[in-house]
Amino acid sequence: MDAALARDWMRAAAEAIAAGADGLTRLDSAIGDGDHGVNLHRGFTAVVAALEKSPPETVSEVLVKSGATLMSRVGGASGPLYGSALRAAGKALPATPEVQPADLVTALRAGLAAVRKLGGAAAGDKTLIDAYGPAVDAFEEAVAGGADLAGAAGAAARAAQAGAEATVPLQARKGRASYLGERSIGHQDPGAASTSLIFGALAEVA
Amino acid sequence: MDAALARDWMRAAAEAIAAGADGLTRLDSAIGDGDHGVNLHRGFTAVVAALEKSPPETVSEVLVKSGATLMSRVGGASGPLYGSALRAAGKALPATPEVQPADLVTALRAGLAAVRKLGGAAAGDKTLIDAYGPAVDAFEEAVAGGADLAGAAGAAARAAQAGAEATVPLQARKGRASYLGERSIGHQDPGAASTSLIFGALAEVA
Amino acid sequence: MKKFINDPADVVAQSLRGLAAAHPELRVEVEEGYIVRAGAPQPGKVALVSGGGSGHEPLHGGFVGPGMLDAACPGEVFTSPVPDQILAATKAADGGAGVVHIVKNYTGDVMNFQLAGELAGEEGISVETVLVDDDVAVEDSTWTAGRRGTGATLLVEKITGARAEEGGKLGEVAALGREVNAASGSFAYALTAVTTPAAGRPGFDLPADEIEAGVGIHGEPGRRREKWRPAKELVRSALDAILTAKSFSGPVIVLVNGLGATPLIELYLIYGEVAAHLEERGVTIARQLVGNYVTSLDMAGMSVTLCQATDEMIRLWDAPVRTPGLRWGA
Amino acid sequence: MKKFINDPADVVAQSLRGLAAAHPELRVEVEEGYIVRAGAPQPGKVALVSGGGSGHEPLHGGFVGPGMLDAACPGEVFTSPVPDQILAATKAADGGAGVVHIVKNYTGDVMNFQLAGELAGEEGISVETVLVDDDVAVEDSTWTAGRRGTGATLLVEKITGARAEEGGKLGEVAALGREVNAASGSFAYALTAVTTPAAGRPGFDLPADEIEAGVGIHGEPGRRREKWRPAKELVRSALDAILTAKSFSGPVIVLVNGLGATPLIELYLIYGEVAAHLEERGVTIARQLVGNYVTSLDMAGMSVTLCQATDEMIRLWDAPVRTPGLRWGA
Ligand SMILES: Nc1ncnc2c1ncn2[C@@H]1O[C@H](COP(=O)(O)OP(=O)(O)O)[C@@H](O)[C@H]1O
Ligand SMILES: Nc1ncnc2c1ncn2[C@@H]1O[C@H](COP(=O)(O)OP(=O)(O)O)[C@@H](O)[C@H]1O
Ligand SMILES: [Mg+2]
Ligand SMILES: [Mg+2]
Ligand SMILES: [Mg+2]
Ligand SMILES: [Mg+2]
Repeated sequence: MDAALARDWMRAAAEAIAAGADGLTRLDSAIGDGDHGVNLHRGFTAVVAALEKSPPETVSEVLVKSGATLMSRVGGASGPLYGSALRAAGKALPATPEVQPADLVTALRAGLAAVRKLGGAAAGDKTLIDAYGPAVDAFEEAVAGGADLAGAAGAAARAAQAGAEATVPLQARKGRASYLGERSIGHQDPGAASTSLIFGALAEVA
Repeated sequence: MDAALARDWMRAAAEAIAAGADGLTRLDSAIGDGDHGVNLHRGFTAVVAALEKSPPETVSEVLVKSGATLMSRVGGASGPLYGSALRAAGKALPATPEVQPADLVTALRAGLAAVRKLGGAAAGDKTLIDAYGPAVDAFEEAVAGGADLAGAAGAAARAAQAGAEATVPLQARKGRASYLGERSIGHQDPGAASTSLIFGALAEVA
Repeated sequence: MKKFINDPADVVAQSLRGLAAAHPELRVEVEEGYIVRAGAPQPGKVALVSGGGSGHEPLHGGFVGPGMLDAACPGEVFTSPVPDQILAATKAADGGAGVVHIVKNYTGDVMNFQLAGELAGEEGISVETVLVDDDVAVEDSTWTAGRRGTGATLLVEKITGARAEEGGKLGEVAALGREVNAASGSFAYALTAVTTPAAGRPGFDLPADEIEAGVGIHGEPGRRREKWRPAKELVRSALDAILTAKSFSGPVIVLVNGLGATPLIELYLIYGEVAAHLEERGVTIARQLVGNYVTSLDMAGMSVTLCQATDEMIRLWDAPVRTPGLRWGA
Repeated sequence: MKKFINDPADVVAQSLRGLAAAHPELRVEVEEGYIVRAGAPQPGKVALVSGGGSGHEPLHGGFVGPGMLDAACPGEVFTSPVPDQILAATKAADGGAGVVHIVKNYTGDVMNFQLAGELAGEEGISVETVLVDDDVAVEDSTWTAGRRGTGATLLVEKITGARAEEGGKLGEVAALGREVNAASGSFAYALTAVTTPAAGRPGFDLPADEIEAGVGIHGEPGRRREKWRPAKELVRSALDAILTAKSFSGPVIVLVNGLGATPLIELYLIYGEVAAHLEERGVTIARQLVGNYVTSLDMAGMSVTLCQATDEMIRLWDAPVRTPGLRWGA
């Protein structure tokens, strides 16, 4: 992956979020406060603008800048979480123009660790971690099995989507949905759904 | 008419208002503030209670007490109007145990004059006057033609109802409905409708 | 109908009991139906008494206190109070210097206050009446009931209240009230109909993209139904209506008033538009107030009131007031 | 969706412009996203900064002023503010004696304030955080996000604001805030769902005879759906929940709070029921406040908050406060 591809990823993610914003908001209305789609749409629109204004030259910088932009523009729970995920991922990458799939494994893991640390959620709490975690596992496994970026990204995207769908029967223990107690059961977690969109965007451009 | 019959009239009016309260409120919701049925129901319930507590011995006293009770309990536009109508009617009667149809003509006219004076409305303004006025005219004409109380009351009731129905195409110039301007056209005036109920009650007991 | 009530027939009395418990600085006579300052009457002070149907809170009961009303008499929901309770409030407030009745121009209010005023006169109390009729949505005509009293009621009560507090005489306080009313104009929009506890269903049906223009504060429909438009345009139309009906040149007091269910975030947005439009038109704003003050139960809607204010009115507007609904400087 | 707005995406900024125009005693930085007292910072005074999503007005921006907050940072509707704006507000408010962040316990608020606090620390500003989590509808557990912050936020802001105003030191003000929070419990009911400008449709559907019990202030559904019941019974259930979750013996401060679209006539009726039930249970009321203070846009609903108050808390509650949303003694 080079910086141009990383920028394409962010642009594709922005497009997927824009197209899916209403759906995300609907999911968030059911068990949250109905702003997740709008939040991420605002954030990724700003990410695309920031990357276009002065395009970074390394993948690392693309991700750090994207994370910082999300952090400054989204707010809510998802802003700091996605913001620190991308920032941590970018910081874990070498400052070279190009990075290898194995570097991305390390980066994605660093991003996941940042989300865990900031939000304190674990797998099964019905959060974006339930899509992010399986996606990173699948990406790593594919890379270990010799897959190229496209192959690994595809595997990650499928795992993220499956993970998001698997949040439906869970009872939320973190985030706003936890206030609903048992009533959170039966609905997909909006953050897991948006994570699936972001990995889907990676598979699309890779 | 004697005092017992006058009390029966008020009781029958109270029943008719109770039964028609929802309908009156619906009419008042369309072109007013939706309280006419509740207002008169509260008032006539109090009238019946007051008349039962210490039953007056003359028709005059029955009407004066009923008017005073409406005045103290109804509020809104209809309270003072019906209150002063009944009070003025009662005061215009001789203090005899029994009164004649001709006395009632005078009394009803005095009531109408009181309404006109207090409210400043004229025929055609889409108010209770548009039922009350024709009712008194019909009562007077019937009495002049030799009718007994039952006959005159029947004629008055029919005229009141026709008058109430004739308010539908009018544009209100007085009361709350006047704020709607042209939008008041096409709805029956609630006060005219309640006046029709009250004359109907007289016809029923006479 | 879902409301926080127990019995539709007993809402006003039960709410008054809560008001009494919450505000020991007021004396609330639930049975007689009035609210008066705890220390009333104040000998030698002109007393201000207002009232009207309930459902407009904080108007009027929430405006009883130093610097504003001496007493208020709430009727049933949207129903003018009866003469007896107005008389009782008038007697409780009268300190011997006369009483000003502040009456919103509705047939019921006018008649009930008139009857109460006559009764008070028979008991030797001098009563002056100030009629409030600021709603420019309704044409002013001697052939009809005339204009309604809405937002300007707050301005009349605040400004005359301050003048009475500092010793204004009966005729003077009443004249000032009439002056404030004459200098004021209001216009309102509603986004939803309102459900009274007694009726139990909304007064009218309003499609999802339509609004009522020129509404009053009793849940009645407005002068006309319109398509929803952005706040900027509604504000422009409301100000057009007011500035056409009444001429304004000098500094104004502005009230952006919510009808009950419109949140502050929208009311402030509206005030921003009002301020911008008035600046465009060269009308300076001397004072402003934004909030839910003259309401129509839980109607989603707003009214804009402008009052062309003299220096004296502004001075009295700024004077201390200490009531449950309006408080500053004290 | 009908609201008095121009563009759903620009509601907060446009409303802030109106707030700025209406309240010259505040400095409103629309672009940077914060509201601060005009004269800030006050050298030597501990500064109080709060914030959260917009849509809860007057909380928090309407509580900026002498005796309460020094600054507030409003996020988008129901969306926590971002670290940048919290940092900017913190720097604008800091008078060198440290800053207390008053944070309602929502994942987003907690994280954004935490990040801002770290940034402020790096710039040499001492920050203490008071977390408000008074909503007893949510079980208190370390396995979950814990209880939400709702009505008690007002009490924390008022009481710590008074203490900071009279010279309280950073640690002491923060400790007092935590004490007020620990002494408080709240419970809310909603009669209607709420429509955010961005979503454009209600968050959930609620049949005509059903209500949501244990709701928060972000339009989310509550812990459970119930049949409508008379106010008396709802109040009893709410007080049961609070008095079970927290033990109260001494005098309490009571807040009966409207969620936005519940009229005062109902809120006072509710307060009457609260006062009656507390008397039955032998809990004395030291102070009370009734009105729309911690709202959820135009949700029809109400919350009851009890705070077991020390003499010191009551003294500070009574201290002067001068803000757009809460004002007395000044
Ligand atoms: N503690 C947490 N750890 C991980 N993810 C979380 C946590 N809390 C919330 N989330 C995620 O954030 C999503 C909600 O984001 P968003 O709606 O933008 O913020 P908010 O809840 O503040 O309105 C949830 O669907 C969930 O996936
Ligand atoms: N000036 C008036 N003269 C005669 N009748 C009037 C006048 N104003 C109103 N009314 C009558 O009063 C009725 C409304 O009564 P009600 O609903 O009880 O009072 P309010 O209008 O105060 O709510 C109207 O339908 C009309 O018939
Ligand atoms: Mg959300
Ligand atoms: Mg009516
Ligand atoms: Mg009425
Ligand atoms: Mg949110």
